[in-house]
Amino acid sequence: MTDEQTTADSEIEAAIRENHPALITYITAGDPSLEDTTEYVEALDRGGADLIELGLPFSEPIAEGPTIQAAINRALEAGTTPEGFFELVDDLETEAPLLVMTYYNMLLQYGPSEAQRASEGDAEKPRNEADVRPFVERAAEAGLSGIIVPDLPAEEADPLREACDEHGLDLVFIVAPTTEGERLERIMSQVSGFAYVQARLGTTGARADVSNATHDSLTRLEEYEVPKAVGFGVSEGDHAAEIIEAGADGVIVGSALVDIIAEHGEGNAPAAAALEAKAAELKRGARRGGGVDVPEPEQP
Amino acid sequence: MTDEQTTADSEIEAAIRENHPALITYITAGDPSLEDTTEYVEALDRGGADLIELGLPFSEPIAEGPTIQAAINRALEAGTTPEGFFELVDDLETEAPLLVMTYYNMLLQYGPSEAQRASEGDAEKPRNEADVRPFVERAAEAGLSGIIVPDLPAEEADPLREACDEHGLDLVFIVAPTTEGERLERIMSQVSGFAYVQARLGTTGARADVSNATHDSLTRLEEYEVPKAVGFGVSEGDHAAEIIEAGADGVIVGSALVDIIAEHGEGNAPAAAALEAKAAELKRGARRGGGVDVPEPEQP
Amino acid sequence: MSTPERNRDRDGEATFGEYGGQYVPEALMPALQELEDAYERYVLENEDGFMDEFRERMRDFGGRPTPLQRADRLSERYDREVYLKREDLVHGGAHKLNNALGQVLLAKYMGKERIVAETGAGQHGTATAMAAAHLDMPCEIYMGRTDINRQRPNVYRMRMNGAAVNPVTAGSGTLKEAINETMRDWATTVERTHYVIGSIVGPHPFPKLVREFQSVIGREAREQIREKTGRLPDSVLACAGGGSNTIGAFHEFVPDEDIALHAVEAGGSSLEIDEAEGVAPNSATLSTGTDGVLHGAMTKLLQSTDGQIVESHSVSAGLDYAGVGPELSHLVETGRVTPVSVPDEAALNGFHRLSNLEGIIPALESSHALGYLEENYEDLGDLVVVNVSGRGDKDLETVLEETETRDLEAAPDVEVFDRQ
Amino acid sequence: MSTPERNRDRDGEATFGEYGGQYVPEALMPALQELEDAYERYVLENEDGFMDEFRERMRDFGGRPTPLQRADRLSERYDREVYLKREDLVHGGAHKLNNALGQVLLAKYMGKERIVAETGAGQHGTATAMAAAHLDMPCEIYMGRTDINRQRPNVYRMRMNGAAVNPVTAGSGTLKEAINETMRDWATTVERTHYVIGSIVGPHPFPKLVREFQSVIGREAREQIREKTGRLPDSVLACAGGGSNTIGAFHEFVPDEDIALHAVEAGGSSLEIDEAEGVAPNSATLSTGTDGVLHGAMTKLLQSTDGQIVESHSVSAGLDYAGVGPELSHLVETGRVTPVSVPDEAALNGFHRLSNLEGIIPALESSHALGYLEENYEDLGDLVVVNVSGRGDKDLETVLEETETRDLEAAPDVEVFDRQ
Ligand SMILES: Cc1ncc(COP(=O)(O)O)c(C=O)c1O
Ligand SMILES: Cc1ncc(COP(=O)(O)O)c(C=O)c1O
Repeated sequence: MTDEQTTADSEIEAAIRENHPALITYITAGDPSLEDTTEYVEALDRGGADLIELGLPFSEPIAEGPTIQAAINRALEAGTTPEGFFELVDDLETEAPLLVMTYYNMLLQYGPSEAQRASEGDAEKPRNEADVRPFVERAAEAGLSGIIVPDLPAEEADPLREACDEHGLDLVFIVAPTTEGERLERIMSQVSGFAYVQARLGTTGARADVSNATHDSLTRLEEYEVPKAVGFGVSEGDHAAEIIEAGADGVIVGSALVDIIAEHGEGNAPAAAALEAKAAELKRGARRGGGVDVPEPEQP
Repeated sequence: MTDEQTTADSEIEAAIRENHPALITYITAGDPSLEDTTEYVEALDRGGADLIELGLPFSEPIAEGPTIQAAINRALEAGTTPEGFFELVDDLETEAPLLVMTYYNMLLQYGPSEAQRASEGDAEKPRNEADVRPFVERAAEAGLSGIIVPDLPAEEADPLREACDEHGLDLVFIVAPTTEGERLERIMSQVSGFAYVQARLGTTGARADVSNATHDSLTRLEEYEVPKAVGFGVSEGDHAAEIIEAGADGVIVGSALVDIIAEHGEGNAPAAAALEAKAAELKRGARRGGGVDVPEPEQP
Repeated sequence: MSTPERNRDRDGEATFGEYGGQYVPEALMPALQELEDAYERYVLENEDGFMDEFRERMRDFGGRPTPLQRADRLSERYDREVYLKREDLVHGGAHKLNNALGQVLLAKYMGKERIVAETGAGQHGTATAMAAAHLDMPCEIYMGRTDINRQRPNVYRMRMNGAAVNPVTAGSGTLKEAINETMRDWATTVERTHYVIGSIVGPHPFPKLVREFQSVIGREAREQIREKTGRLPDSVLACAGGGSNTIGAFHEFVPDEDIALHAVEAGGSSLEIDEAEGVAPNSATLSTGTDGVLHGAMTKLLQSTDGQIVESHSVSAGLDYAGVGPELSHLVETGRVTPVSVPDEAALNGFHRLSNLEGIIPALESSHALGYLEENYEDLGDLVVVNVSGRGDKDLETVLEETETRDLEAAPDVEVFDRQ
Repeated sequence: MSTPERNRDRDGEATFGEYGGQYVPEALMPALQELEDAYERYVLENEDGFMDEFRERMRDFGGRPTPLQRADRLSERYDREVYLKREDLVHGGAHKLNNALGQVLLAKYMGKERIVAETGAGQHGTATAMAAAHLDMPCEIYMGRTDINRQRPNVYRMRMNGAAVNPVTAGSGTLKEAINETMRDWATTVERTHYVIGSIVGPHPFPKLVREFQSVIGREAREQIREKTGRLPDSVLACAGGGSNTIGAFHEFVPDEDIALHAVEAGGSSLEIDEAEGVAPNSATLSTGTDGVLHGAMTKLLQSTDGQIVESHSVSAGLDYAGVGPELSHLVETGRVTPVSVPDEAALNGFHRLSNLEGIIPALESSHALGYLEENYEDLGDLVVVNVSGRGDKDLETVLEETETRDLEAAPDVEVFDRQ
């Protein structure tokens, strides 16, 4: 499969290219409840998000900063399960394609339990190779377009890559500031949808500036066709502008949105409005950076 | 010096023989004050004590039980010093001869301080040989008749033995239930005044019975001329009787008297009366044991 | 290289059968490759005399070799020969220093400028702080706020050794959160920082690296038991939390198929998981866990059917972990290691029994192995080696509290515990 | 006999020059003679293989030999070679076990049925309780009520090892009273009981007996320093309370007249005695004491001019004693050992410095030697051996409290001591 082919097949890639420069947003499903998530996703969709990542909460989110970790804890306390998550997605109707972002163990455990498999005479199959299929299948069925697994480096990704290919889902990989040389090539040969460019070392979390690492990473990635979106620490329209200016095809914003949800607490229409406004601000920033001039919205 | 000679020279031995069976009493000087001690000694003298041991308090009385240890602490808290002790003795006029009972360090430290000796060009002299002399000299001057040092076994007693001989003081040794054979002979060859027969293993303290060890010890000592007095745990007239019956020449009573002092607290005429009565009871007991019949006193 | 057995470790594989691997954020992958490279050069090839220096420092600073002691009264009690491997005598009071010193030294050889580590009860944290002080390496320890409050003496020890102790307030403020937080620090500072992981867990090459530093336990024990009895043991017992003392004790005996290797886990108060509460009242991962990925490796886990990691529980803080080393999972899966467990009570009795009969106060972790011995000695053959992984001074308060509320047959009189 | 140097101990004398002797109640004299006999037969002549068994148990149970470690950062700091003798690694955490195990084993050989011992801070008590448990000997420890309340963890350790802890309520309820009480027990039960005295103090033959068990420290150190440096040290430093670790470290070096031996005492807050209060704000007996008799021996003492023993004071409980071993008094009197002292503050700084620079938390007792090193290293020659007599885990609370109220240059940031 060539880069071109991947590109052609990908709903996600298409969404980025069509809405260039693209805004990709993240929130945690189930924070503070699945009902609220539906509202929030729709608000982001209205606000201008071109792709929406939904976090499926996992109890040990080692790649997240404190903001998203807290969101995950709220979602887990609210009783969010993978099945609840998929049912949420089943019912969502957004313009923006949806991706699921979760940790590898959640993929592995989804599907028939060990006990069930045993009763079906299936227990012999090694879980780590076989067991991501039920998750991917269900994700495809729910209408998700892609998967991001922050604790799954390319070296361990073969089983998931295969399952995703089988079901036509994109598998997005993260390119870190430390990713270079052979490893970079390997990742870029596996990635589909877009390359998630990690703006700086560390974890997710809103920050006040754009790091140098971002510029370096984008330079290293220049030669690759796949779209590049930059995340980790993007929180304002101005960051978005700067990042797009530096050559990215999209910006990814998570913690800044989760902060809004956290501030508003449970079941809150104002939160949806704020999310929509924030998405709009970020989208405007991205466009500004991409040279597409957009007027400021009227003050309310 | 033969046994006979020792016997002939000893005021203490004479007191025991003349008042046979003898009562020997112990109290701690300075408990609760030196003034009280004067009164108490006189009371014991009146009550029938034939010899009076006065404890010069030392901070680490390893041979004493809790009763006498507490008396020593009271005496030290009251500020009792060796010089105060000797001044007390200077002024005492009792029929019964007096002995001082104290620990070896008190003898060693008495007299000119190291600094004083240094200024007198005397500091070179090893203290452990030389320094008991000032104490013995002062004891003799105060009119004491003998010395008992419970932490000085015969093996270490040469310097003190010499000083006592020089000043005509008796040096009383303790014979323990564990003292046998060669060691017993050695002690008996050094003892003067009387042999202090330790009634049982352990420390001083009033007890409710007379131990078998007492009988065994008296049997072992039969062949020696010097008078034997039994102490450690004697508290009642009946004990005294039993001990004398077993062959002792005297009984030594301490803790039972110290208990009386402790019960009465500070500066108390009733304490003196009680001590006198107790001494009388014990003396009667001793006499009864010795076959000398004594009528009970009238009830008050 | 001086020890040819070590060739078994040079398979270049990131996995042990289906377990292990490298499930970490992309940003850490280059650091793992760098570490793998360092592991091969310095540890396996003894480049620049690394292993010589490690062994020398473990001798002079760490107090190795530790004795293998015949337990006279246990031998009598069980009517067979019982020997204790005395890791409680290692500097710091547990086998933890074997690993901590090895890794800090390796970080030095790698040119790293800074050490981070997680700690739960504080044992690994204190060992790392000691090693870092000894080797003059700046050191930060992440520790849950709850654990900090429960384990003040260990916090003081770390601070006295010059380490910073960073409180982790997320979640329940215990080991899991501390690991997560340390990973985050590492992900941020990976270029100049080495993460000294505390057991044979985590992504490749950590499990092999830590095994390499800990397997001195079994290497010594093997030589010592031969010298003392002229033969090899019938069985070896070690407690298993993450499993570093376990693999440490077992590794040299793995090829001897007729030596039984028992990994004794914390049975806690029950072996069942409460799915609704997300709580396992035990830490018996090898005995009851299912396969999954945690903290960088595929291994056996205590998890809900959904894949959420549950909260483990044990009277012994050092065993209280929902994962386990991937190599142990593999050795259990292949039948080479037998996973067993004893409940809290048996461990507490084991603690009291060794204290009382042998004059050795064992760590509550190690007490699990002793509890298992009491209940199963008849099946362990004529010659048993028990790894006493650490000393129990750190556990006195816990044992007092737990003893007060139970009727423990091996505990001394209750008045012991008059704590006015 | 295997070690010919030991002939120096066979002089049959009960004294060291004018010090020593047997100033005890008559009832104990036969027991001392019995002990002297046992000392000569079992210890000096190795009858029935006593010393072989002792050495084997000290190896397997006690963890001997302890390392002699080069202190890299202290060596750099002082620009000379500094080596640490690591008695902190002995089972129980201090050199105390060398003596306790030796005496309990000897009691067994003597057919005694019961052990008593005094303890102050609890170090000797815990060592004795461990040894007694190990050798299956009933054991009672006398401990002042005040000390019991101050040192709960050590009380628990003793109880867990199966020893009875008898509270002594007399006087101030500290070490002196506990010794007196133990002597009383012994005087009562002497026929079946052995009194395991806790330092090189007491009547003959205790000082020689304890020396024999402790001198392994210097014997090992001598061999180790030769092996590591090819030469003998210029000076040896050890703290001195009763002086057992001191004599232990010095004994093998006494014949080498050009090796300086420094006994570092607790200078407390001042070297003056307050006669009126009967209090010495220090425990610097060798440096400031005068000759007298205490606890069975002629030695140097802290006493009033009247001869009353005064209360000593030190931040370190294990040095807080008004007497000192008679052999040390003799070695000081003859000029072979130099008595020195450092105040509490220097010891606290020494504690922090070693913890921080070397990753070893020393006992506060041992910290006195380290405090002296800091202040006087220039006079100690090119090669210095410091005896680290024990570990400092037991001292954490004290150090925290004492550090809070002082401005100690070697202490870590004050926030360390945030003890919410
Ligand atoms: C003494 C002791 N033993 C065992 C363990 C468990 O760790 P592991 O299973 O890695 O040996 C710990 C952990 O803190 C410990 O302190
Ligand atoms: C660690 C340590 N060092 C030194 C001492 C002082 O005793 P000694 O002077 O007999 O060695 C003690 C006493 O408890 C101690 O625990």
